[in-house]
Amino acid sequence: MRDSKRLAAQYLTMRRIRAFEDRAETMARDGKVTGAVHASVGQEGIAVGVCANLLPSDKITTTHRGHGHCIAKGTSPRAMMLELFGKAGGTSGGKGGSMHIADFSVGMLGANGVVADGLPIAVGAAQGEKLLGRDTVVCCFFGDGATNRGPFMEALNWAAVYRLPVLFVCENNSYASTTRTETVTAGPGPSARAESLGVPAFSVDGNDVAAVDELAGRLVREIRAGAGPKFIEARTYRLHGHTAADAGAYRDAREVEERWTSDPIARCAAELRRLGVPDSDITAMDEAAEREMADAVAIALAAPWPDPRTAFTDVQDVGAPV
Amino acid sequence: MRDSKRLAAQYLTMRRIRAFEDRAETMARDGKVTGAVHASVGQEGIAVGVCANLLPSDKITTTHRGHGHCIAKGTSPRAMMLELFGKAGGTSGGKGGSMHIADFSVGMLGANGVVADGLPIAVGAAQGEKLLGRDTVVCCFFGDGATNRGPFMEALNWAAVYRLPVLFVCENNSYASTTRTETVTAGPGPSARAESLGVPAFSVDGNDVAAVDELAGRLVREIRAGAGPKFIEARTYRLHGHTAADAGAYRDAREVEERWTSDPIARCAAELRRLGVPDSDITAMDEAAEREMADAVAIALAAPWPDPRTAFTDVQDVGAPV
Amino acid sequence: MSQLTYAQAAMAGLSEEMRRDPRVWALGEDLGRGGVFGQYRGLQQEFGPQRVVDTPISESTIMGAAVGAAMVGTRPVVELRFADFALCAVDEMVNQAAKARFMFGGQARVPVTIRQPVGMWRSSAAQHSQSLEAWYVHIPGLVVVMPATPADNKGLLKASIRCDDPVIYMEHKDLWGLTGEVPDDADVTVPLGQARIARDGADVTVVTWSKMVHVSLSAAAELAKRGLSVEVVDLRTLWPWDRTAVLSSVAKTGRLIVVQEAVLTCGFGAEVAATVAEEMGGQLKAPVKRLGSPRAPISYSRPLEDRVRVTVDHIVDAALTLARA
Amino acid sequence: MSQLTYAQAAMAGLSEEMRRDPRVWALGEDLGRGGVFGQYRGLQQEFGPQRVVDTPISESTIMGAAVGAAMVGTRPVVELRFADFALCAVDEMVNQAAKARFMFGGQARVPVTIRQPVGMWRSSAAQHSQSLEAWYVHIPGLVVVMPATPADNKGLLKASIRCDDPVIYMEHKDLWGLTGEVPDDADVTVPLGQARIARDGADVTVVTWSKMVHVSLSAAAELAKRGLSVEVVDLRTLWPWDRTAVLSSVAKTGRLIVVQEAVLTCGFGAEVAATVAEEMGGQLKAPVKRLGSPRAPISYSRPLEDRVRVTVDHIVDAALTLARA
Ligand SMILES: Cc1ncc(C[n+]2csc(CCOP(=O)(O)OP(=O)(O)O)c2C)c(N)n1
Ligand SMILES: Cc1ncc(C[n+]2csc(CCOP(=O)(O)OP(=O)(O)O)c2C)c(N)n1
Ligand SMILES: [Mg+2]
Ligand SMILES: [Mg+2]
Repeated sequence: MRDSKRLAAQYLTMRRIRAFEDRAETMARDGKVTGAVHASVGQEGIAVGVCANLLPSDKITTTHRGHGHCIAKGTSPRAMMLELFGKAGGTSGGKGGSMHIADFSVGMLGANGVVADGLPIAVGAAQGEKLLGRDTVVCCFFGDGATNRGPFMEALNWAAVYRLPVLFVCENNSYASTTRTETVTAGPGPSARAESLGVPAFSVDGNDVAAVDELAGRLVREIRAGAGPKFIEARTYRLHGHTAADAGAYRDAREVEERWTSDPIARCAAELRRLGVPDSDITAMDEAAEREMADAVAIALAAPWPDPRTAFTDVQDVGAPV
Repeated sequence: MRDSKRLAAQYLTMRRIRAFEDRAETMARDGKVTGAVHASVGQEGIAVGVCANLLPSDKITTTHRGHGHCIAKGTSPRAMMLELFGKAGGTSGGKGGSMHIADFSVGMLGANGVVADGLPIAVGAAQGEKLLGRDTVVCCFFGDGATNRGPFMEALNWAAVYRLPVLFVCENNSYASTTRTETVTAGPGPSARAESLGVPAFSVDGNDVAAVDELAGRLVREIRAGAGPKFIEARTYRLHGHTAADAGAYRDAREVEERWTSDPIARCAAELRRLGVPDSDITAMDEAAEREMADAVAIALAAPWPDPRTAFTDVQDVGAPV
Repeated sequence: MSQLTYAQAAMAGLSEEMRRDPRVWALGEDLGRGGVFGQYRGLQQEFGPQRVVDTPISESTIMGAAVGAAMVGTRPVVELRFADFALCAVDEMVNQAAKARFMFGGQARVPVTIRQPVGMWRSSAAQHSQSLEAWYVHIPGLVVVMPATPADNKGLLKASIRCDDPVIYMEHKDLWGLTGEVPDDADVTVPLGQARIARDGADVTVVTWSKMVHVSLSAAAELAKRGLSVEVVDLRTLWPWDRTAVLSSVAKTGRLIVVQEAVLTCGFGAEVAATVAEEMGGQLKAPVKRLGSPRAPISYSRPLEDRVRVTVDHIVDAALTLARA
Repeated sequence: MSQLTYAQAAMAGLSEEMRRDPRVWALGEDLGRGGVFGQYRGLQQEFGPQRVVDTPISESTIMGAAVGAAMVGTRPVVELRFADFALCAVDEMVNQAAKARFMFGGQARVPVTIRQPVGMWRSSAAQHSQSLEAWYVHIPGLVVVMPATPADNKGLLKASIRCDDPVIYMEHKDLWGLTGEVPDDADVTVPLGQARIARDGADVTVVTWSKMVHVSLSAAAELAKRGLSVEVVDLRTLWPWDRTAVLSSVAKTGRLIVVQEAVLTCGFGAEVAATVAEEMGGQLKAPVKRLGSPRAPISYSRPLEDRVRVTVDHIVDAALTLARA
């Protein structure tokens, strides 16, 4: 029998991510958030199911579409929202924005604006941790589009060669920007590529948070025990546009509509109900999530801008700009 | 029954390559040839068996270890030797040296000093030829070490996505410089990687020129008929050092000695004898090859240097140096 | 003449060249949907998916394949989306595209046009904002073009496509929406290597390119009010750059300011300033002066981002200081 | 003091740092066998394959992995073999290593030392000879170091490894065999950003770095015979570069020649020349002057290769011309 408490906690985290991103997108459309915002709406089950199995000392890297991973790993949504607004107190002090959120205090080693660049960084982090004698697991999130870039292959080979403690998580949402990934991807897909590079691959329904949780739990244990890298291909779907500004005209409305029926949050709620969790508990979680993020927005709106002089700080120690 | 005339022609080409490279190495050790010389001694069967199936209008790209491919595709060894000496009349007018031999007149689109960079160029050449409505096949030679670089993966995927007429030929000689490739290569190997990227892969004993010829012949026919890219993994061994300056101290002398027993040229000679070709014919070919390359060296030694002003020609049309 | 945006002008230029020459084709990510800035809209519909090719996210191979395709006689237009992502294909640009002709003793021609949009553009932060023109000017074999106006973005793109050399073609992301008069004639191109005197003046020469042309023109207008006559030279092409135009303008004014958006240190402005100092050192009325952004990555937050921009005020101040010297 | 080659000095510096700090490690192709120039000989034997790591031919990941490993607290020394191949990892250097600290608001430190041997070296041709220091000086976040002597190749390498910033560390391939006195003391480092006056002089300042220091010293000796006193400033570090040393030398001599092996156009010499022209334009006795290689790829053939080298004669001629001006 599934653990309803664990699942409820995961439900809450998914709801928090959704509430965060819905607001981030609205604020982007309102011009309050200025940079590109890539929401992971519909993909929250993967972030939450995987991160539920990581220790605070474990590390993650993510992509342009990384809000969910950050929140699931423990980054403060308040600090994230401040970052999206470019305000003082943001995770990067306003220097990074949505695509460069990081929170090293919880092992979140940074989102990345260059597709697939997080993979080599993740394997290196794992190699560093191993060298330092720690039993950290590093988890690396990336999209299906990233599997066509060279560093994807190089990093997988690398992780397998050095038997590094890395969990690769491919969020296969069928799209890379406006392009259906299958039209530019040959062969049987990401899992076959991983296997050919010596990284055992496992496929999972990414919209079933409990299934992700279970698979990731097993793999993280194996990795921590020294089994070397593993690969998860999580099938999912990006329910919103590529960015908040993208209406998604390249997809059939019916396709999207149909995929909404597999929304991981709705599915999790149904599962909770099936497990006997009362509706009121679910509603309470929904409300808590909405409240938290409404607060985050209010705080961000009211927050001061960073000191413009910080545009020149944290560049480098030697030869810093004056 | 095998065609002894075809095989004899291939024997001669292999012998010409060997005679060329033996001299190139000697001249490098003597300081007459100044740049790095990477000999393909022991690997000639692949170059010859594959190129025997290409039309003059077909194209090839190769690597730092490309003398064999150039000669097999029809490049003049005399012009190549001039190039190695940096003399006027060299394939690149002395600008390139051993690593940058090219002969566009026979479809030899250039050797390359950057490992794996020939693969994207080859797939692009195929795409260009296709766009121009020609039924050219492009063949791309590279080493086992190259299969760990990103462009390897990207190019294979690309060729499969656009169904391009490319024959990928991986010369798996077990080494990348001083490193045994298997120590830094995870998974089942190059063929598995190719298959995972949608490129059908075939393995062959690269030291059996007839076997290579047969396989390449079939694949080139299929490719020309529109079957899309194919991949050959040819098992072989680099009998000499990585460069003429490399004594190969990282390999057991016995390992090398044992591999000499599978020298493709000796094996081919034995096969020719078995097919009834008289020894005198074989010796005649040996002598012809040696004579040709001795001449090439004599000519190169006597040849003039290029006009130093050519150091500034052929840079670009717009904004050329003055 | 038509009123077109900078993006539309490029589209017109590319489609004219594709109609004119069947060997011209374009490749890059999401081109079928019009490209990330709409600058390819409608082209795949007209020319089909073989000539407007949607590619995988494989920058190395986008660039490497273009080199191969160019070597066999086609004329690829490569779209790299952001100059920052173009860094994923630098090896192919520098070690292959730029060197092939020379390395192979003149056997190869690599007529590729490599589009890599540059510049700061509303909160795009450190990985989507760089201007790296100086890098490519440093590389033998490459031509470097940076159009500032819609007319030039048509005429220079056409000239680049017709050029037999690899051309780094840098459009500024903040200019996509800029409108202007653009010649309709498909035969009109803008020659590579010729600067444009964007404004005549007598007291100070401002040499600039890309978006900074417009900022410099505003500064020149402001300075005119203050009695200073500023000549604005829009270089258009950074390699080859129009030394004659620059040197003769400075010969007239005796004062030079080079204005760039890129990081000042080791930027292209250093090349212009150093050249003028070498050639005319003794004849200047004031030392040469460069403006550019500080040596810091570009921030996301608006006030931080604004802090690294070169503004009208900076140019005005620099010109007044020079005039007083 | 010991007599060591430039290669041995680096080896001594690296092994001392590895003994001193267990977080220091090295990665690259063929390191176990000593590296392609023997500059890692014996290190894997001493420190084991976990700390002297033989890698696949995967430049992007060599560099990217080093960034990740640095972010978690180790101090990788990356070997990229040739500055030309380093281009395969430019994205990771520029978009990741250089920007991570800033982009993440100071949370990350990326203490990597990125070795990329540069320079012309007996018939290595266009893909094994480049000197691209100017590129990295243009990139905020990076430190750029170019040692000219064995002592500096120990002391600067040690300082680079101890530095918390990503350091582009460029050794010259033609200097591996150069011998010189090298301090034995493991605590001696050479501070980043301080030039060395390689020769005192009064009439002309030559600012240079890497192998050109030696060519410039030969030229200075020759010029001394002709009665011209030349001061040779070895910059050692190009970012930050020692403006004070350069400006005060030029204040003394009134004449500046910048000598580099790299392509002249948009090279680092432009930055030095432009800066001196900006700061001291009115006070110079002659216009600034740059020497560097023509904007052409490097040839294989000896006479062609020699044609693009900056030689003693070039420097002598330039100095005499300046002195006459
Ligand atoms: C190297 C590089 N090329 C192109 C881009 C532009 N880009 C941003 S997101 C994206 C699509 C990524 O698709 P995928 O990896 O499937 O991730 P998803 O957006 O679906 O989460 C592209 C092409 C980039 N950021 N980096
Ligand atoms: C990108 C790049 N990295 C490193 C090198 C240095 N290098 C030259 S040859 C070689 C080994 C190549 O091995 P393989 O691909 O197996 O070819 P082989 O030499 O065995 O024919 C290396 C590492 C290079 N030329 N290019
Ligand atoms: Mg996707
Ligand atoms: Mg090999």
